[in-house]
Amino acid sequence: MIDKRIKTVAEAIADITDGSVVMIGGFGEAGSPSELIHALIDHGAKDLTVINNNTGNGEVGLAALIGNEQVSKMICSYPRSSHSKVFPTLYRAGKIALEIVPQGTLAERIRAGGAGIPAFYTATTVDTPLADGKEIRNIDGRDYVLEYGLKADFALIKCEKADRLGNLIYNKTARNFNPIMCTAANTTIVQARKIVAVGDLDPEIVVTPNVYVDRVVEVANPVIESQLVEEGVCYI
Amino acid sequence: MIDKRIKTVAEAIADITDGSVVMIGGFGEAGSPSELIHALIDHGAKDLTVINNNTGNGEVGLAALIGNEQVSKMICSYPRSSHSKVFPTLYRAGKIALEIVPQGTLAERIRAGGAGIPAFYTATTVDTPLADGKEIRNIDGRDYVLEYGLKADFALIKCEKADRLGNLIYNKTARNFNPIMCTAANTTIVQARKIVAVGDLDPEIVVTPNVYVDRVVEVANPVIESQLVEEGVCYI
Amino acid sequence: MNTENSKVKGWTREQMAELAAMDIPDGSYVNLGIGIPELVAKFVPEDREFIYHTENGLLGMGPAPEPGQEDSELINAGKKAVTALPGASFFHHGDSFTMIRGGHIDVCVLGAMQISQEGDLANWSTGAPDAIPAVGGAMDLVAGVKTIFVISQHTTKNGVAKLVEKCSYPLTGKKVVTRVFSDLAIIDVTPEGFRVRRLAPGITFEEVCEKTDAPLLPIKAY
Amino acid sequence: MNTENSKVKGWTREQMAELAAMDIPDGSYVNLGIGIPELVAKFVPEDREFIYHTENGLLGMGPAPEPGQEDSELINAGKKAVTALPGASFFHHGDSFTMIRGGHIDVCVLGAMQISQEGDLANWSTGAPDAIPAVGGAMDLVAGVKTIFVISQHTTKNGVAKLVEKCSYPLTGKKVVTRVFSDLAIIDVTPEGFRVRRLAPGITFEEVCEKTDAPLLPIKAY
Repeated sequence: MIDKRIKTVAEAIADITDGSVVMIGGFGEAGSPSELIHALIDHGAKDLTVINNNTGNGEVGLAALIGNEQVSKMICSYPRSSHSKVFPTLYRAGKIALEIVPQGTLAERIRAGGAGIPAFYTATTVDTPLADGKEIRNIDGRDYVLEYGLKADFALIKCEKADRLGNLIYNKTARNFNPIMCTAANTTIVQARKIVAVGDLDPEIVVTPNVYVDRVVEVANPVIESQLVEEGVCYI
Repeated sequence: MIDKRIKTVAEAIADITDGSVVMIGGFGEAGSPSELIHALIDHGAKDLTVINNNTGNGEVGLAALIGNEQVSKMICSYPRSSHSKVFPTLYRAGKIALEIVPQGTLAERIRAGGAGIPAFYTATTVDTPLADGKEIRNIDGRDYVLEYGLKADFALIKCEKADRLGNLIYNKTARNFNPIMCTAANTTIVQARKIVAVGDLDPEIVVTPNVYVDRVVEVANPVIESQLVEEGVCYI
Repeated sequence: MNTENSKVKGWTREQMAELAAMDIPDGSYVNLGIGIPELVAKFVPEDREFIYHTENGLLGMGPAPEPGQEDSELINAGKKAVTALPGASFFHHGDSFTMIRGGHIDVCVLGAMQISQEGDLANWSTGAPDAIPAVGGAMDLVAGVKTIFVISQHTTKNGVAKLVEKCSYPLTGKKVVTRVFSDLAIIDVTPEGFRVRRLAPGITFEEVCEKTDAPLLPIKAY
Repeated sequence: MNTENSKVKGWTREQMAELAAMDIPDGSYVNLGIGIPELVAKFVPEDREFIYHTENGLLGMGPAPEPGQEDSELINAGKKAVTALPGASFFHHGDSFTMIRGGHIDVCVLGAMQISQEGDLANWSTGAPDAIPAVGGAMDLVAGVKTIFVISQHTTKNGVAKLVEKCSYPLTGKKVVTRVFSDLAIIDVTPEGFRVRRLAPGITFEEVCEKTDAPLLPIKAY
């Protein structure tokens, strides 16, 4: 019987090694797999390349992972942290590298990585400094820049409901980068608010088909990052 | 008030002109917008380029449109018709052109056309005759072929439920090419089995968001192509 | 809107937003940038319906919820709590930027640091050596959306012109802006350069010229 | 399966399918080509679970429905009526080929016109001038799926070898096939060329060599 359920977040992320490339779902706090990230802080893997739209909030979740100096490179579209000096401080000290990618190009590069598309052309960044050094091609009279697909060793994902096969559905705008990141990682690790029986998810409404998912762990009452930040919680 | 509802299939397709590029949803008979196609036969626009995975069945639907000599070029992956000599006869007589595209590349070219991606690389067709004359690029040690996005003037789509704004959901494997074709046409024309009130479709399960849809017409009891073929029905 | 009161000079943020809203056609799909552009949603003319897109995966975005009704998993691109209207849909980031990059969004209203007379926009970085670059979705929006409006104070807090011959800051996109709604005037980007379309109450053409670092064409007589 | 009856010679279509099924690891995501490959689904070993993908947008495909229960909107890539098992999901063609092209499907079992000793596959066209080309999803599958098995009669109806040094028909993909299940033998594609892995009952190595148009290595002794 195929059963992708794992008992604890610690077990779920145990094989992430130093130097891994890790995609982390979420847009701001929405859809951020905070418990998996905190488990990764406890675990301590270093020299990670992290792909996320932002750099976290306060001193919890992704911001705490960065603050704990486990991340050597961020690939993101908007690294300014809200209520946090974690990333700016490390960046200005030269302790973390940054690859800035426009949000839509970041999404498409992840989608391409998952879809077996090694590279594609887009008009985004043409005539801007972010296209410097990149191949430009004129197609039908318009200039486009060549961008490459992104893949990862691991993806850390948050969803609303999962089943033991790994089918997932999400909640509102907490969907964001999660479904595409599921497709682009060698090992996709999911925290679900609820694990339901196989057959409970209507095949018409599954957002992430189970082929993309390797591990599912139930986190029934995930923290809400903004509340932790307000309370001044610091995970590290 | 935004209201994309149209009363009849004839009105819905009335502005398709000679020479138009038309994407037609469906994989075999599943998801094929037969009533819109039959309206297009009644309407008579000629010299069409049609994009569909196949070339229709029997002498109804797409096969009838081809049989009526309204199509000058087919772009498809598998043009062999079931129970029909319509396409082969015209093709061998030199009366219809054929661009053969692997099914996955066809899907991705349509998706790219809708997503503002003018071109992308894929390993599909490398080292085969279908890559002849195409640009090959080696990326990270593997050869890939350059393929271009596909767009259309019109898309003819079949769905299960729609609302007046143009949100769509589909039925089982009748989904197939329909959602991506909705994104890739200047004018997307949809036949829905049922038009429901705005708000009746859960935002979490909408497959085609309304931004992609221009016109919706209710066809409550669509024909089942295979039954027509069995009954020997000929639309032209 | 009464902008003709003789005592006032210029437009408020709300008035700039309302003027932009009045120039958006009925039935448009609209994406609003962070800041003043967000106010546009408050001023939809009564006989029109717009559908709002936010790039983090929601079409059919509604206004902010009542206090206490916020949902941390229902936010906009500015990461503020929003609502979903009847007829809304949720989707992932790949699909969201299919809408933007694919040319399916009709109008985007953005803020600006500089706008050139050719319509170049700079709104993501001053290019200062210690600045941490942060671009978000702005470059995708200007590359993909059909019509780009800018709402912005006419000058910086220090009185430096934002409408310029050539942007000195790094570009967000080239030849993308079609109309600017400032506190002093509505200005079109035309093949001949900036042209005033309408002056704010109490503002003269000469005043606008003075605060603009590029040639300015007067209101066209029709 | 009893294949050791001394009176029988070779394997039936069902036996070829069963042998292929036995070589698919537990938990695999599997895509089955049209024809004999479809039979594989009937022979999943009792202690294993496979999840079937069909490229027209269904993961978790089940067996054909009872007669009278067919749904013209629930079909497989061969356009035959199928069912959806608990845990299934429907998706569009773009997403379906993300699974295939992106390397997410573990095993694909296909038919063949020719297989070369280097693993090249030809299964879509004879290249005859009057043939109407029709490729379907075969090229995407061989380019994207991790392991490609072939099930095929060892020769054509006219006795012409299908296992060859070099394919004369247009290729579907180069160096893609790893194992062939024919009615005469199971044959691996190795860096040294074709190697017999197992002979069908009543079949000798010499017989298989005779019906193969490429050098054949004998079963490896371990």
